[in-house]
Amino acid sequence: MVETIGIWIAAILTLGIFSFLYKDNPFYKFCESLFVGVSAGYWFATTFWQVMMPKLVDNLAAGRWIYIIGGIFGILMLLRLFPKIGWISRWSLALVVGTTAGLYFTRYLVSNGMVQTENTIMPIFVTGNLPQTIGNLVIVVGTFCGLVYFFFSKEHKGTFGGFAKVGIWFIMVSFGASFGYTVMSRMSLLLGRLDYLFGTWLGLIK
Amino acid sequence: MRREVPLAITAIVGFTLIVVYFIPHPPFNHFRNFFEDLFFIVAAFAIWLGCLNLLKVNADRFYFKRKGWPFAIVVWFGFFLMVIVGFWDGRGFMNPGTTFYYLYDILYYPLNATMFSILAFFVASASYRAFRARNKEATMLLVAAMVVMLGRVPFGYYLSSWLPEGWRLGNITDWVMDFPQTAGQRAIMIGIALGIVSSSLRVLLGLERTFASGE
Amino acid sequence: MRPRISTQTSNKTYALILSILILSFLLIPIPVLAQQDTLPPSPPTEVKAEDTPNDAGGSITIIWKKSADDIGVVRDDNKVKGYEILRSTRTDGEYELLGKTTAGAESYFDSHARNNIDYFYKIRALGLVSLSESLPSQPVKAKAQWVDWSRKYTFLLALILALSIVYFINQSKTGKELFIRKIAGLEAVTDAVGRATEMGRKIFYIPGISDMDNMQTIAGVTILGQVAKITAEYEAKLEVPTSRSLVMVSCRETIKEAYSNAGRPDLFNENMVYYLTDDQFGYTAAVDGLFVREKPAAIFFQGQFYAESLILAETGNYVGAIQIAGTGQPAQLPFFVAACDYTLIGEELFAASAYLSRDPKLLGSLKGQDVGKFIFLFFILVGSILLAFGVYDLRVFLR
Amino acid sequence: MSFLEKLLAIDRRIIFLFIAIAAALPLFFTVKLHIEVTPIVNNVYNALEALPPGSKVLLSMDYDPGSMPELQPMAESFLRYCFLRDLKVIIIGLWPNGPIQANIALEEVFKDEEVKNRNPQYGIDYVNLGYTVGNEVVVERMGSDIPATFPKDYTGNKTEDLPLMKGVKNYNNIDFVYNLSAGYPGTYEWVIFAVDPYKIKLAAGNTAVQAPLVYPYVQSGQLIGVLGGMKGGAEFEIATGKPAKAVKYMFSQSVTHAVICFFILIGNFAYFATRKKKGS
Repeated sequence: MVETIGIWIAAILTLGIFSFLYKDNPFYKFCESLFVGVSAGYWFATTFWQVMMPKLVDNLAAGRWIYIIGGIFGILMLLRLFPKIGWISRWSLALVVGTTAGLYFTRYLVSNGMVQTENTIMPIFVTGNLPQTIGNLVIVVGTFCGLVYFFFSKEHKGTFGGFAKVGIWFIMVSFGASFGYTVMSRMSLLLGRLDYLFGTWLGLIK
Repeated sequence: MRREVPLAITAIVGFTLIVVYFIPHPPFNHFRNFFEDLFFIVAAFAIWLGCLNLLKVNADRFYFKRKGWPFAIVVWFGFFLMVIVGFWDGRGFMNPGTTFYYLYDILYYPLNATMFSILAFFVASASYRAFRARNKEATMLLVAAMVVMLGRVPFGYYLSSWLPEGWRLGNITDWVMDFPQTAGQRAIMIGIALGIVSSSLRVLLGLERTFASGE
Repeated sequence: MRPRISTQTSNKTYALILSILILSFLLIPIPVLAQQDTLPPSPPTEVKAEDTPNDAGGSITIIWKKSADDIGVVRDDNKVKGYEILRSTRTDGEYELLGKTTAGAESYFDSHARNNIDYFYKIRALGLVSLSESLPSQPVKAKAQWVDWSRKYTFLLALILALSIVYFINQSKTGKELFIRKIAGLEAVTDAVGRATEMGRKIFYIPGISDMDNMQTIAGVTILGQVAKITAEYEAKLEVPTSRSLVMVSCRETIKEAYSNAGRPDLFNENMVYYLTDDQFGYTAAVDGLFVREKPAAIFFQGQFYAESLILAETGNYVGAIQIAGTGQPAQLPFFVAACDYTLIGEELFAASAYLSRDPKLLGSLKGQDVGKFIFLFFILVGSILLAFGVYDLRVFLR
Repeated sequence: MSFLEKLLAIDRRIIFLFIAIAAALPLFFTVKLHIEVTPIVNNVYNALEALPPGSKVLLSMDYDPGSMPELQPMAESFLRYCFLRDLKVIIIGLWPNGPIQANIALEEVFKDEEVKNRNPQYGIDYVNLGYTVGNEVVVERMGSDIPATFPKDYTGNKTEDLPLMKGVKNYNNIDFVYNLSAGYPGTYEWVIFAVDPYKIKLAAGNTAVQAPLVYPYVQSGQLIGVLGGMKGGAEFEIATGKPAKAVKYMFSQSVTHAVICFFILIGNFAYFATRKKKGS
């Protein structure tokens, strides 16, 4: 019984969101507002039980008082809700920004810069495997030319301009692949919902 | 105070994390662990801040009777429903069989999943009405997109099964994905990485102050 | 009902065959098991423990040669079922069990060591019921290293990058002109605005749905300044619907400044910029409606975009507007390229905003990043050639 | 207005209806399709096969119901595979929805007869350490201390007291990491903050939107392989010999792709035909 009611509610909400396709309407707005509220509530409860309790409360209860600093910074963050003293929240924000900036500085350079370059340089010729050999060559040429396209200190003219032109072709092929994959993604999500409506709700699909 | 303290905190924390990457010796690693633990707690409060802010905005919307004010009640209702049930269920609130789990299944899941699925419809209509081979670049993009779309599903196999093994749509798609696609993607990746490196550096040196100033 | 009878008969036959089979299987392993049981597996040898390099201590790497009876895979016929790692602080003292690993393994990380204490390790090979122990290892201490030498080239490259960014920012601050190449999308702005003026229709500028703390939104607002300058000159009608109130304020200031710089402060009007709603799809629906009603001649999308990019660009294309887009969001770029006339791709958006704003910190960073790109381009080109001819492997500098 | 122009000016709601039918209709038919396992998915399968039973595998669930049709089948097929191969699973979530999605997947997997026979025990065969806030910093912190990053599991048991977590201090004690990702934080963060600094073995299942972005990591060896979208999930199901949900949807998926390609072709044809007429 409870399960059936649940399925009906879920199905009606699904239709509510789908109604946006016809027109923006109050039913859609209702579903959307409900989602905003429910997801915020979900985050709030989850953060309480799985972060605040083990990381702050339990530590303090065990007498590790140093974690009170985290609590203080956290409370300062909440002061943003009060415009007059909201500026104090920047202290906590600074901690967040500093942590990510400090980590990003080295890590992105290594993983997305150095390691990528390292693996673009490779023994190109693979004896007996023509597609692989051509492919390797394509990776070297494509990465080089693509990077030339994003080089802003020189006008795209002559040979250099030619490289940039080839570069943009490779970037376009990447975008094409992304495009195809994105379509695939969106369609999968739609199939999931339709399967719910026709299968789980109406029981038409076995 | 308003400006200097945040900039100092950013610099101290950030540079410690850079130093510890190269010098793993104590005490730097202890500092890193401590800063990261603080980060978690502050980040949790930041999520709460987002939630509370949402409540505040909707309370204002309701109080001042702004456009769509009745929906503010729905937001509040949804929020407190999940929070109260979540607290009531206690630490095992995510276990199958709890009320929280049930509400997740009948509210959060369908709403969230459907939100994203409506984009399928817009992709369809845009592919009919907007995606044009208007120039050489767009043409290359669309051709690559169609090859990938057909090559990635079983349909492509049947479409090209008359071709010799290794030259079918699936194989071509694999080749496109593994080589030209990877090359283009990598060029973008390296470019963005350098952008991130430089903006991180600006933040740490206090040159980028958008977060630390103004409101 | 007949089929059921026949099934029953055949069931009996099957049952008979099956029981014979089971019995025989039960009998076969007995000698094997017996053999395995009586003798323990031969012990692992050459147990070596070393401090794990380049870390903050607390960890010891143990390696050994697997038991001679270990065939290297986890299978029922492997006499060795796994290894246990034992640790002590005295060579003949009490050994504590640290952990288990699988058959075929020849290394283990002890992540629970204290720094600067001598540890001895033994590896125990586990048979089905019996076991054998290796000789203890030489003593080893976990130590913290001062410098992670495996990262020396990273340090060098980071230093070069940081210094060049700072150098170029300073250069730019002192008023030195830094060159930036032409960006195709920007050159098309004048044409688009001109066309809108001719047709007497509006121009829409969409700065994305993120707030002013987003770099892309900031870049989008900077580019708006340039667009506004041209609309002021051409006396075209510009409209900017925003999804954040802060973005609205910034856009107003930007346009006001651009109009006064162009000598047409009279044309500026606060209502050119207005706030719709924070909500993603609410905003999308509203802007969509605007496009359909107003049929603008030109539309600009510059900033941070998510899923709404597709919906907006489609409608814009449908009403026949010239569309110029720009975003750093890789997942949205394909849709912009396919549905718009010009697109600033990723970093081009930032380059355009640096170029237009002449902000030293943006220009300097862009130049500094170009130094990084130059280094990587050099490595790819020279490294590939050197490697192809087998002269030198430049990759060692990138590890 | 010519026929083609009218065709182009068609209301988009009609196209919506069209795609809805194209997606829904094939769902009613069960068609056995030829699904080839591509090398990039095979890499993942081979890497998992190479793990000896008893190995510790970290499963990071980084998605929400918005990507459920793509990633939930992957979670289920992976968990089923691990239980049948006796790989020990440590579940975490960088997204707050991760742990509950894991519970949903586990509920489904436990219905499987073979898994039932194995009877996986919580704390011994698998644990769910829950969610913690902090995105990439979580990944980074786990490199020095996993129990400090997740002091308690999702129901509040002390992590160090769980038998499976004995001896697990950091990535050195984890044999394999499998990440199901729908965006940020996800595979990108795992590569950047765990693979390179801490040398973990990583494979991933991604939404199709994400998958092309991580291909450079596969070429460079930072990522063993990736399951891209529902098709990748279907391939993995075929590879493990247990076709399930993702395989079921492949017919519909095929049809919708064909329809989209058809739309692009006909749209462009009509566009260029009408433009040529106007030009002449």
